[in-house]
Amino acid sequence: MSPVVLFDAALALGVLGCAALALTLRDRTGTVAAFMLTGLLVALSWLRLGAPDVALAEAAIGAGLTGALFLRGARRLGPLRARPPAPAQAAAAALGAAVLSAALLWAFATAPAESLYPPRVAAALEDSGVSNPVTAVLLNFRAWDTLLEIAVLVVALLLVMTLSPPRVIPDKLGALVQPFARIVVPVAVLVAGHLLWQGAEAPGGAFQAGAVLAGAGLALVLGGVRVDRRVLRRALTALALAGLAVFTLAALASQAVTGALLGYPDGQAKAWIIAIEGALTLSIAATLCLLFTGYGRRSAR
Amino acid sequence: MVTETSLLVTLPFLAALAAAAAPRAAATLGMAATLANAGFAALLARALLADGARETSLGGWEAPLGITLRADGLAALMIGMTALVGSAVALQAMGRPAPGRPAPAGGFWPLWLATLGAMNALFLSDDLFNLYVTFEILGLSAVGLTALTGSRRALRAAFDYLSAGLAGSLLLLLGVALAYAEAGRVDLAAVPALVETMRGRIALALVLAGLAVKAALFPLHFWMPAAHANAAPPASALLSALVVKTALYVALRLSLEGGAGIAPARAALAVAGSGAMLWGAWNALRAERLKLLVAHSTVAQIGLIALALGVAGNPADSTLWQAAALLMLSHALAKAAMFLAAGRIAEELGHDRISGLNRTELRPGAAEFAFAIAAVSLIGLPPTAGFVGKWVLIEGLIAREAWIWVALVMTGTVLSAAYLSRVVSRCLRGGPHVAPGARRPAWHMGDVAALGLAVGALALGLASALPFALLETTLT
Amino acid sequence: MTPDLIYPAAGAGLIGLALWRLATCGDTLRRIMALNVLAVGIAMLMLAAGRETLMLAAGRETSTLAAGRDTLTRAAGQDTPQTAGAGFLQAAADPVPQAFVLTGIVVLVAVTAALMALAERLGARDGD
Amino acid sequence: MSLVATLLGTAMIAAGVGFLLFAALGLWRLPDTLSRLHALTKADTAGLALVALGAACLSDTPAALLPLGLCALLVAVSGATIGHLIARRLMRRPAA
Amino acid sequence: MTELLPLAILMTSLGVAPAILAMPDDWSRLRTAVNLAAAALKLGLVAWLSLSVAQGAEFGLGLEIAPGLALELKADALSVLFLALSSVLWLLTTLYAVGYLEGGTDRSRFFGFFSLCVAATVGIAMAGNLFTFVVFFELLTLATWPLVVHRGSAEAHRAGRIYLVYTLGGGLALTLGAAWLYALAGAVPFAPRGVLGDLPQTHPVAVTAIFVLLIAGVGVKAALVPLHGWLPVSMVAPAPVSALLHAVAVVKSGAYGIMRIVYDVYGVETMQGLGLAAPLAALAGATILWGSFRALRQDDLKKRLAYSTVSQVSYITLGVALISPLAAVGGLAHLIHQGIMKITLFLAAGNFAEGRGVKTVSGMDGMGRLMPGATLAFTVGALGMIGVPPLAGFISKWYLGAGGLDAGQPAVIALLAGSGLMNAAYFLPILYRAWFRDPPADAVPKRRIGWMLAVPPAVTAGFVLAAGLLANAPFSPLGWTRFIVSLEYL
Repeated sequence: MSPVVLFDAALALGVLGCAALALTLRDRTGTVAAFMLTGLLVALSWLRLGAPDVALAEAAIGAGLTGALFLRGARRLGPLRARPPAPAQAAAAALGAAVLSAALLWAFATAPAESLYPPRVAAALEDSGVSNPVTAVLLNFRAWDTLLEIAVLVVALLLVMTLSPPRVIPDKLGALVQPFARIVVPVAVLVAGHLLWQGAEAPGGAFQAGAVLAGAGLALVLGGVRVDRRVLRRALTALALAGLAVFTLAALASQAVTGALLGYPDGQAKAWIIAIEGALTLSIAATLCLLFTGYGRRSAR
Repeated sequence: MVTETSLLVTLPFLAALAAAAAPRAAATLGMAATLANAGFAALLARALLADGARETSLGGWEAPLGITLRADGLAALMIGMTALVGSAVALQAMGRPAPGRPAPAGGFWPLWLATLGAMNALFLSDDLFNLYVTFEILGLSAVGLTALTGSRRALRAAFDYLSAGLAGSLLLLLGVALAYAEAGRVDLAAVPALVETMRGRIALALVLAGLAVKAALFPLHFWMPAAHANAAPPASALLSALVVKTALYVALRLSLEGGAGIAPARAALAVAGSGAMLWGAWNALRAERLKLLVAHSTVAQIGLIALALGVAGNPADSTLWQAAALLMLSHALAKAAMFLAAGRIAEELGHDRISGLNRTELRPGAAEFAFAIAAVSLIGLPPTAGFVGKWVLIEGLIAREAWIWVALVMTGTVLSAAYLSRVVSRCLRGGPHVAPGARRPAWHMGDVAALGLAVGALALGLASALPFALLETTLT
Repeated sequence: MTPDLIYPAAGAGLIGLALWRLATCGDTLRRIMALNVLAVGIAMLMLAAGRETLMLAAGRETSTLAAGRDTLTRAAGQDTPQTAGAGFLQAAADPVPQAFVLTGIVVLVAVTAALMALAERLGARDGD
Repeated sequence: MSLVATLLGTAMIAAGVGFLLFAALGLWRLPDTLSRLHALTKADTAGLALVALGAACLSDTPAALLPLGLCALLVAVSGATIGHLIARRLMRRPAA
Repeated sequence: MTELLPLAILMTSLGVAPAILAMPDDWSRLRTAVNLAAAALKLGLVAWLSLSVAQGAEFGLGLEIAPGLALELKADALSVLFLALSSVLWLLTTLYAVGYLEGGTDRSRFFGFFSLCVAATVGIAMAGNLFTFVVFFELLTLATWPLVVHRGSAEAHRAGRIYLVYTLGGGLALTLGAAWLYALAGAVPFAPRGVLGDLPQTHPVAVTAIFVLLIAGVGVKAALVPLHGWLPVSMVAPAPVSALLHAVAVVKSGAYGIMRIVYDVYGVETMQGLGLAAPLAALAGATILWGSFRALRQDDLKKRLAYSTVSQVSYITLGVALISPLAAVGGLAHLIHQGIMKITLFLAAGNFAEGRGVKTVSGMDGMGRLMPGATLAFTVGALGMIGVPPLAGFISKWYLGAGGLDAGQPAVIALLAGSGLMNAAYFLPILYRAWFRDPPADAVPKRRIGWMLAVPPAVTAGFVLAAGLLANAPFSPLGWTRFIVSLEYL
């Protein structure tokens, strides 16, 4: 049993344990804390599975922002209101879930898993404009998936706008939060820029940079910056919508130039990708920030 | 040169963004984009009829690395259906003030255009993971449409709808993950390889289970009636007629790709379909509210289409699955007309209790007439397209001696006649105090949309040679 | 347990846990959390499958995943891809499932935000 | 890589891990929340800083110090702020 | 251009229907004008069509619906017979309906569905293949249902529900049978002497089962015994509806359907080969007797006429089922004769109800003196039904008898005699009460009968006389049926 296998086993057990905690604790904030911990441990396991880009995104979005959303929800939804299920139903559900996960484990463990993608990605990496294979897949080979994914973000924002849930106006958090924000925000902007730029060669990219910027935004909101001033909210909304607009127009422009939708003119692929990623970073940050702060007129604690 | 396929998938999203950015101009922008989309859909259909199906690989990367947009007969038919029903529903939405209070930037138009874009992308997609992402966009925007009215029941239904939709999508994603692990690729060309091994069949079963949740097929349909009944009329028309169809379309696409190997999944689909038909009819017979009845009739009709897909899905006998596709198209037109008409009736009467339909003096004649024609098409009586679809289906089934399924299709027809005549007979019943020459309420844009769709269902019955010709160009 | 069974087992376990919770509890926040755990479980299965392909590929013939892999293996102090468990930073796995999982995470946060907005509007109206 | 740097690095990482272990022990054994805050903020920050520095020494490129140092700084700042917030909340309303 | 004639005839009522439906109720003058113009135009077109068909011209046009499925309109001798009947009587009944419904509610809806129903009848008459026949057959159900429930009362809706159950059930059986036949035989056009080719030999059981399904489907509308329940019940409909639909359009399309199936789908040889003719004839005979028997005991005038229709329509089915040219002539002629006689009776009965509020047989005392015109028409119709020479009824019964002998079925003569007696038994008391009893003292006119209500029954009574006296003229119903049968049997 080499030490790394031990580490993997411990990490897996940690993930499962925290997830069980998150789903079974009766106290709301306890479940959210356990959920954030699960997210961090899962980010570590992504590293061990050789997916650093995903680890960054998981830590920033999966654990960070989703945790913040759950905290906001936990405060508003009040104590847990669910009668425990009948024992028979719980047992049946447990049995069913166990059988399904066992079948899944058998299927995934014995699957041959000869993916067709690595050789093709390696071959096409040269003229994809970037050397980080994940960014190449995300923004060149399967750019259509990414465009639709940004559309998902925009539609989620539209939905939240339509619902206009009560807005987050945090109560006075004391004197220390302002200086904290003053330190964290510039560093976050710096890190985000670095992540965006190095995304072409090494793990990083629009989503991770956007998530870090959104984190900075959240810090500002919690620091008491009033986002509800109409001008700032409209600007953020415009920024949030701009990302998808830029990407779609770039796609159509690329077809006008090269005849293939999302087919970047050869040689300029890197320039197009960086431009698109820049717009995406800002738009994702704005969208995630707005998704957290909500849109409604009535302010609620 | 920018082709129709790329405009079909990008224009709606751009229009949605514009509508969200400029709420006041949303209606005109939305209507213009919907009509433009209809024009492109027609262009695509004409191009397909002229020189057959075509596949455009995005970014120039060949499958399986890149994603290809497959524009063939079946996709063009579905896009045409979406454009047609969408334009009528958009017309209805233009006519009445935006449902619910005008949200700052949200509202009907951006959500509808996002739905339109997502559906076009879904119908053209040739990649399972891409389908997962388009289903997510569709789920979110459909939930937005459901929650537009902001009433307590609509919000509750919207939450259940979104959580069920997410669960369905995650099942789909699990299927994609297993398909990747098994066949090493995730585009539809992997399905023939998946069909051979046990693991591949589990993957496809997971994908179909996810689709069953999204199509509200019988055992997994609990979230749907409340969502469709409580949404605003244009929204419920879109949900029932179009959004629920996308999952059935993907199921048909999978069964065409899978060929004979996917027979057990098809049998399960047929059994679930017949269960849905009976369950939906049973609930529709007991429903008190008009919109709930129409929503339950959607469950039943989806059951019938699933049964048709299950029994007629294999690509060998082409007329059979084309009949199932025609049933989908005719159901879309008729159901949209019925929901719009039901919405108009509920608006005029102030309530939509079935028992009270005939008590008031002024009843929207045009809306009732549209409801009646839509009912005729749903039951499948001539001369509507529903009848042509059922006739070709029954003829094919009899040729294959599948007598149980013929009996089931017949019972479905009888049941739908039973619960729909509950409503139509009340529209004809004279109110106790209908003064002679009582002024009918004036015509409303909603009536025009409902009647247009209903007459469309009739006209489609006569002109169903066109859909069949279009379906011939499908790549199987 | 052989090294490449740990993460699939964890993923399957997460899925089982999430499905069990979804089946037995109706509370809105818990249902959303269970859906998130389910999504993480699926991502784990997919990435585990993605990593296996490269190990198999590496085992059979040296993979040519040029730049992206080299920077990472150099950072981990090894020069050629090792079998599982040797280097701490495992050589880069198949990039396509990574793109899928990344897209999945962003989609998940969007849907979760929407679900939370709906839940709060419902919760805010009256106790539910 | 010089022998000294390796020795120094491993020593620092060992010390850092020691601090982290003590912090975990403190979190487990200490009676009330306020005292647990000490374990969380002080011991964890110190432990992490040491591990970061050790890792910087072990890695062959000096440039690796910059990101690792930034991590240590950020953890220190956020640890302090959050410690303050939790304590402030506790002072206003005794342990809910 | 002339081959578009069938479509033109169809569109005169199909095209007009939506326009009338969309009209507000109080545009009655415009609506009446459009209605009558359409009816007159249709009459002219049908006359032109029958002239050219007499000279042997063939009309046909098709619309491809799906691979292997087409809507076909074809005008041959048999279709012209039914076309003539429905277009002539539609004109008269529209006139009558305009008068009858003066000041009623929902008149646009009524006349819209009225012309839709005639369009369906015309479509059935000119159907070129079994699929088109089924389409228009079902359309007829949908078009007539709102007319049956037109009054909107609870009783009308009960009748409507029963009507719907019977006719939709029949429609399903018909669709299933037709789809089965299409599955076996590919396309099923209507062609003289049948189209089944070797199917009866290769799939005898299936072909018989299909025959049962098809006859059950059309039998509902042809009011064959077990399936006739809807006819008396739907007498609650207004008089013009009962007159045109239950005396002419609906019931006759059922009989016409039987003719098409027997002559143009199965063909006479197959019917004899599979032994399907005898049971059909027996069923028709049973219906004749049962209808007359039930008519005896009905006090309500329209119910009595309804049961008389049930029995009279089965004369046509009997004529078709007896495989002999003479019987065929008798049956086909009776299609026309029964139509004009029964519509006279129904219109007269409508006048009694409207003029004097008399709805029952017992109330008919002294009607001869109160409403001489209507009663005279009623008498001519009644005598024709009984089969008194020289009226139309006698001729068709004569040919039926001769056909029965020719087909070696002497029982037919006994059947005809027996039903003739029963007809007399339920019509003569009415005539006796009308002419030889003096009216009740407090008889007070309920409403003045305008010319629109009085003229139509008189005209149709005239037709009954003419059809009897001028039977040998080439253009009389009898002459035309001889021409059809000559095509069918030679």
